[in-house]
Amino acid sequence: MTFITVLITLLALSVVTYLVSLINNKLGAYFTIVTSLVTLLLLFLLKNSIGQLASISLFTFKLTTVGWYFSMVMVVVYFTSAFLNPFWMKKMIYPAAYNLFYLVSLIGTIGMFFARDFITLFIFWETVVWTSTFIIQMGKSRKSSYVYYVVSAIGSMVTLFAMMLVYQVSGTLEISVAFNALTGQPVLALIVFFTFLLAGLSKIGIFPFHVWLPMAHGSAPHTFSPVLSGGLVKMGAFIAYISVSAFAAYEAFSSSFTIMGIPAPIYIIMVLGAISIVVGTVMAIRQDDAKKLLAYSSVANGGYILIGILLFDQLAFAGGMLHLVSHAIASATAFITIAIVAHRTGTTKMSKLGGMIHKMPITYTVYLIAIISMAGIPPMGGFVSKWLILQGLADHGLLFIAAAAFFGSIGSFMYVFRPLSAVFLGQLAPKHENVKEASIMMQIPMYLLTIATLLIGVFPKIILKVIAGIQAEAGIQEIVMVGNTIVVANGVLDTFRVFVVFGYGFLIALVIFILRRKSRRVTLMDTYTSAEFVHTPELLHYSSNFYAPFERLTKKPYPVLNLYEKVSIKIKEIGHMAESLFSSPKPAVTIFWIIIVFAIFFLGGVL
Amino acid sequence: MNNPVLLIIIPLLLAFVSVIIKKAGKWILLLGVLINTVLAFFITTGETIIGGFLPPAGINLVVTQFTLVGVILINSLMLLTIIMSIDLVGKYSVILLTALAGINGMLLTGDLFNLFIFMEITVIAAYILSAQAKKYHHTITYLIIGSVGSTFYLLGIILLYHLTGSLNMADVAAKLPLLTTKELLVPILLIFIGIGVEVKLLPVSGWVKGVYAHANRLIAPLFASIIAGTALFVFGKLFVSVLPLSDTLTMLILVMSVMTFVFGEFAAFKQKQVKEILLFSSIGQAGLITALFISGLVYAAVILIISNVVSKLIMFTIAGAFTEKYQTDNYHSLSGVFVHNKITGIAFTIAALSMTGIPLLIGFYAKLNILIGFFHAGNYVLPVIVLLMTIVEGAYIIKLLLALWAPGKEGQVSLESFAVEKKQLLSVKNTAICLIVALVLIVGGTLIDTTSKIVTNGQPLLGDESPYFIISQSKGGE
Amino acid sequence: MKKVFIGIFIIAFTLMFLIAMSNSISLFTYNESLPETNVSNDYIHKSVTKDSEEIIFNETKDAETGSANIVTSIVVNYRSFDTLGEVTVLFLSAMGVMLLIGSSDLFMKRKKSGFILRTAAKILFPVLLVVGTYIFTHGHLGSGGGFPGGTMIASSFLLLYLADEKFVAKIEQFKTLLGSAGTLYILIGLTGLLVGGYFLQNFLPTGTVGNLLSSGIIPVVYISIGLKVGSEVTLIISSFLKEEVTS
Amino acid sequence: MIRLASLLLLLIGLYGVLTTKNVIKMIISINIMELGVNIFIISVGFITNGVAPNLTEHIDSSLSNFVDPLPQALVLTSIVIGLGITSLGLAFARKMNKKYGTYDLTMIGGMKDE
Amino acid sequence: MTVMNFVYGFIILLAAFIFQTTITGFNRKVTARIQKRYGPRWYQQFLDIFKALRKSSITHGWIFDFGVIMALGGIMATVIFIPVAGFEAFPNMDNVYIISYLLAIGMLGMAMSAAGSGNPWASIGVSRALTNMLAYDIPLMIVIFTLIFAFDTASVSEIAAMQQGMGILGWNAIRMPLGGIVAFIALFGMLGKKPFDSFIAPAEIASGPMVEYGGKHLGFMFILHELMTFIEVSLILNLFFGGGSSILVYAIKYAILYTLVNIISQVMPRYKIDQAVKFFYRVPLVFAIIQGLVVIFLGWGVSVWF
Repeated sequence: MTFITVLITLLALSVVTYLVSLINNKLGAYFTIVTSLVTLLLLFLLKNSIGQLASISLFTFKLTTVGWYFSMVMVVVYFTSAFLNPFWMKKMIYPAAYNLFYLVSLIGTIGMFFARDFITLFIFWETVVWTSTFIIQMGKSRKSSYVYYVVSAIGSMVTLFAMMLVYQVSGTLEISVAFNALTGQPVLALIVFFTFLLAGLSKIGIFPFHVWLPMAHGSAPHTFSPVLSGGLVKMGAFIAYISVSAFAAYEAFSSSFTIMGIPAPIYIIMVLGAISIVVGTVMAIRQDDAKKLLAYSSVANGGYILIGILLFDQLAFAGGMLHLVSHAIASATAFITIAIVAHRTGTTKMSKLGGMIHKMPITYTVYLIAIISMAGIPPMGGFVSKWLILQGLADHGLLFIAAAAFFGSIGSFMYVFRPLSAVFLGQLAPKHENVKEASIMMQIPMYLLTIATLLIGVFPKIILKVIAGIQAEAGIQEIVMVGNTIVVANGVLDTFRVFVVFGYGFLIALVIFILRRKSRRVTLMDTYTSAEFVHTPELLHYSSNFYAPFERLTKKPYPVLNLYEKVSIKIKEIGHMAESLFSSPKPAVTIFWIIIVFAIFFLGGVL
Repeated sequence: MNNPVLLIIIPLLLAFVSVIIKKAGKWILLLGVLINTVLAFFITTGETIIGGFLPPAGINLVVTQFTLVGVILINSLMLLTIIMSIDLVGKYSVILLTALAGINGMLLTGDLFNLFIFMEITVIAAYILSAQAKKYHHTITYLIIGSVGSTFYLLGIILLYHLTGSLNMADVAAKLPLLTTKELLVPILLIFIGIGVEVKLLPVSGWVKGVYAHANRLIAPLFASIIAGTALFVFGKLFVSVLPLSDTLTMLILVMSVMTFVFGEFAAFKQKQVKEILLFSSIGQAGLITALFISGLVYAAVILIISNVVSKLIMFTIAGAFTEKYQTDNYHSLSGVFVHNKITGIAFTIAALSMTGIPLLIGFYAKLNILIGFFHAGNYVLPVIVLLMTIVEGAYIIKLLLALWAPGKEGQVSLESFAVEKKQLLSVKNTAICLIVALVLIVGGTLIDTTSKIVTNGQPLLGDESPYFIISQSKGGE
Repeated sequence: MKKVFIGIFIIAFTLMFLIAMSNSISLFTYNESLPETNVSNDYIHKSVTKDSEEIIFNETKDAETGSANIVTSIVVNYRSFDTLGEVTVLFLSAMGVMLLIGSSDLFMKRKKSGFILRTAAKILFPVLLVVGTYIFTHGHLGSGGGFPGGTMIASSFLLLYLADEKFVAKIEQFKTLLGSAGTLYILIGLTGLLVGGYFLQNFLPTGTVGNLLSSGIIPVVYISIGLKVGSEVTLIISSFLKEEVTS
Repeated sequence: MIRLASLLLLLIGLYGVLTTKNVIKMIISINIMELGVNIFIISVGFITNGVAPNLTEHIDSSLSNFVDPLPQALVLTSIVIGLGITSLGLAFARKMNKKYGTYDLTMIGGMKDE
Repeated sequence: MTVMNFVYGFIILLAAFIFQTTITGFNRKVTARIQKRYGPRWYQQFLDIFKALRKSSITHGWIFDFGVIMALGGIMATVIFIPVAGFEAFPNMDNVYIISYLLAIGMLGMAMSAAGSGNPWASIGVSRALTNMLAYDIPLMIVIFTLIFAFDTASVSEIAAMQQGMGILGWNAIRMPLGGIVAFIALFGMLGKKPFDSFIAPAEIASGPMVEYGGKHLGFMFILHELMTFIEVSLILNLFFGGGSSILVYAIKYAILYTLVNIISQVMPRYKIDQAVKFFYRVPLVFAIIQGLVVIFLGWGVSVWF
């Protein structure tokens, strides 16, 4: 079962899906679910053929554990959010094209993770970029997919420059070999490091390049947002992994001066990651649209992943990789649940929603578990990875980055709780009276993802074993697992025991609660309002500008977006100047320029 | 009977004959274009003498691999353009036939003065064709700039004749290195300005906006892909194999072409009309191609010309159809036009994406070669500019595509009802041709080895030794 | 003020232009004899293919071109491809002009011309015709040839237009003449290709330099060019006189 | 000396194109330029006390000091091209005048591309 | 993970509850004394709790109950993990981050049930509580981070053990004075004592999240409050004030620390929530960072005495 057959089958299935969805959209959408399931199984079977080389016409591939790990995460996210496709077929202008692009971008990601040479990596990367650009445009705003394309284009073009520079210096395009040629020149290594990493940073949504993330995730079609923030953000992490493992950044910059023990260039990128955590958290707390809020949380978590991977040691690297999985699953679940709410009520604006728990209890519990993991609270997966990252940072003594990490994790309590209380809890508006629970088809992905979060949370051994494999492959010290406890330099974590003790505590509380007298059921409107009789549920529901005091504190920070707009206006001015200078209806202007050119050349030639 | 002279003579003969017969001009034109394309595939590299007199005295037609690619490309594109807009030809069949003869003459001739005459034929045909848009003041501007340019070019050739004593390109190329750069400065400069007009380099491309912006579905692709392509091939032939450039001159010309490239792209970024975006982007691309020729990367330049010329053909035909059917090509008022004619949309999108260099399209292969070529030549500044401009180009192309594909205001999910009212953009035949040509872009981009084999079949183009991207070379240790 | 600025600008440019030109050519001195490397030596001695040092008027038989006027030998024989291109240029501009303003078939009203012009035109018209035909038939002997001859014919028709306000040249016939002359020229070239292996090859015997039927295809070609140029220029003139069609 | 004069003619033509707004004047100055270039071409082939390149009874041998014939052939072509361009230019000018009622290019510039 | 661990856990739970409730009882008398009155009996706190548990109460839906149970469950789990003077129910499970993040489960449960009650006062209270947490937690976490870096271990009992032996000089609060100050101030924030208790302000937002609670829900809240106080005070005690060598010493230090905090908080006004955030992000944050840099770069305070 070589990797090429997997790619070919996926390609064939996606074409079949396109043809089917031309005939009947809904059936085509179901085909996307089937195809992603088939890919998941095929990829899983590839587990034991790691290290196999494969090549077809222009592309060469190499099956690595890290590639397998990333693509498994990606396919899981694609598979689970495919379940929503059938319900959005009517809402899109080009449903058939949507199904095709959905699967082609999946092929793009998988191909990219297993790429062996730069050209394959770049080609699959660009396929993902332009397919997702055309998907995002089917959502609410064209501007966001335009900004998305421009920022990714900046990233990928700069990376192409780095790739070609390395190809010129080393003579070979193979990723693992090409970077060794840089050991000689430190200056060249510096240029290549920053330029190569740029595409990754723009895709994860690190500070200066995070501009597109809230716009694109916020306004993409609801069924593609989980893929965007759960899956596609991870492609950037892969580039960060390459820059640390294949590029061997630590050896290349061992000579340059170090800050707190980390070589300067890597430290700069980590500071960028820290800033994006802070910016992501602050902006997430302010948002009123649930999807934009979750998008900003992806910016913040992207920062965690980047810091984890860049530290490239036993602890933080494992934390980063684990956070990658737990964030992918948690944010995919969160987006799916918000999509279901949007499907039922038509809006994701928190100020317009409320009391969904009464109508959609299952969706509520799934969302609760997802945000527990996203905020990094113990029994769920998010905690384990944050714990590892924080321990890693403590090992290295990186104070400022740790401060940003703490701000991120505490801040995440705030912004994850906001949708919980504004959308699900509180008063149910009369207009949402006839909202029904999510249909069976929608509940399947929710259950799968919740079980996955719980599993990672309580038994992280499954994932950490694979991460240990990756660490061995990358040549760094592996994470040590004794039974179910993670043994680390300054501490030990046995997640199963934490879960059991929490269960024990919960049991005691439950026993006390049941022993006491039953309490009388009262409607939500019957609350203590200190003699102010309010009869309209909307007024009694506190959901708009939830963190008003905090928002007053953080007046709008300098929005980076209009930095991009300033640049584009500047380009337009130059363009206008060029057009008015040279192409005017009077020929005299052109003749004038001919004389000027003649003069310049003559003076240039003579001197 | 694969004598290249026939490529020039047959259209000319048909032109004269069609004046006599006076009716069914369209079919004679189609016949001429068909014969030419078939013939183009049969000619082989080599030299044919006209009138039996050896080159320095007589005129000869030189067919190198570089010219062969040019001839095949331009003739087949002419065939496509004519087939696609056969209904608009009307009275212009004679002019088009003569223009075809002029274009083939420009590509094939090995004599400087002969090149001047064939350039005149093509340019005059272009003046007449550009008059069909009834914007006579633009045509007059074009005529005046064109004639000033050709006068300068003529002066340049005569100076070369005075210095070297012969008009044949190979002969002149042999004698020029013996002369001092001071003597050579003025003739090369004059020739550069003369050719620059046709190649649309910035200071002398004042006429382009007026002429291209109002051309219809037949004339626009004719100008943008066929005449532009020929001018670029001629520029390449002249400045790579004939005129020796001193380094200060190379630097000056390089600065000018990069300036054209940058200003062209920026101006395209600003435009609102589809055709104006495309024409400024073609000015920009012309700047880049001249920069490639000047720095000796002929293979990369040829691939870029092919990718540019083919995608411009499709895009200008469809842009022409916009004005034809919707009377405007401002892409804001055309929002969602592709909702109704999807296949045309797909062809337009493939061509547009090939221009921005999305992988698996020939545009990407061209960009790859440009980067490898510049790095090999040790020039690290130009690739940076090329990549930045690709971003700008990608920006305005995507903005254009999004406006055309997804109707509806910001913040609204785009629905079919927001799109502009339903009209059939191109006839079924034209849509099919557009799609097939677009597929050529894809095939050209994926099967890279076959493309490079077809374009070079072994010999380096015009002696350009710099490496170009072949899959086998990049495979690394298997 | 603008005029002054442009004036200074142009003067400065002229000085610079002249200095630049003087680098590559000497503005004031001319060379005494043709430099050896120059290609024209072969034209003069007609020694491009056959090597002959000296051509004597009325004596050398079947030289390369056989035409006494060396410029004509260049125009029609050595570089006849240029002339073919040249003729197409004129053909193209004639077609263009006719397309643009010649499409309507009614003429602009012309005033009645003066008595002297009307009578003089009647006398001069045939004289011009005869001189024109003489010029383009004797192209290979004396100076002149297809182009000046053709324009002479056209000016004769112009004279008629000026003189007689009701005169209308037969446009259609001129067009057919135009087409057939052009086709004749190309057919000669093609026969040269079939017979001699090169396009526009001089396959007829060139005879002795100097007498009328001497230099192969040159007179034939020059006659066709003369007719072609004459008809083209006449058409251009007549289309200028045509009414404006507001299409 | 003739070369200097021809180049000056060229520059006068260039000045003409640069300053006029009227199209007819522009075409006339284009003609002056063409004239300048043609005279220059002839002057390139000039040989002091050379003879016209025409074998006649008096100058019967090809060894006599002929003037360079090639430029004269080129001038022939260049003059005809000049004719072609001028006739086309005038045709366009007439059409423009009929459509916009003026020969002044700048006036039309105002009505951008209606 | 034997049954004995669970039994020890239950014992700690019970001991913690009884010990802390008596301390609260005493402190209610101390507060009264400050306000020139005698104050209730020392076991008044027990009576209030058991009275509340006996009364019947209303419920606003299943999330209202589930939230309260989850809150108390989480807090009980955290208490089990707290090392008291070297005695731990579950050996080497007392990692600082586990404790601080398990605490968050309790907070989340309470917040969920408060928001579930549908009363706007509750939601405002929750939003203030979370903002308050953001305020006090960052400086505290930075100082704890410095401790972990200094002592190369994140387990609370080991840090407490390292401070033994030198008497008062061994305390971290003395070795890292700035860190000690920050921890002490953060304790006020954690406990929700006077200057930072805007999220349960009785007058402004009708005691915030607890507005809808009555009967056994109120009883749960009291137990929850007691246990959280125990966790927070013992955490700061272990980390900064040397933790007790024996249980008795631990109890005395604990009582003194808690009463000190209570006394100070009686005379404090109440910060608005954004003033609290501004307060914490000015002086305490700067102190924490200085302390961090000092420890990381200069290494003082780690082994300054021996």
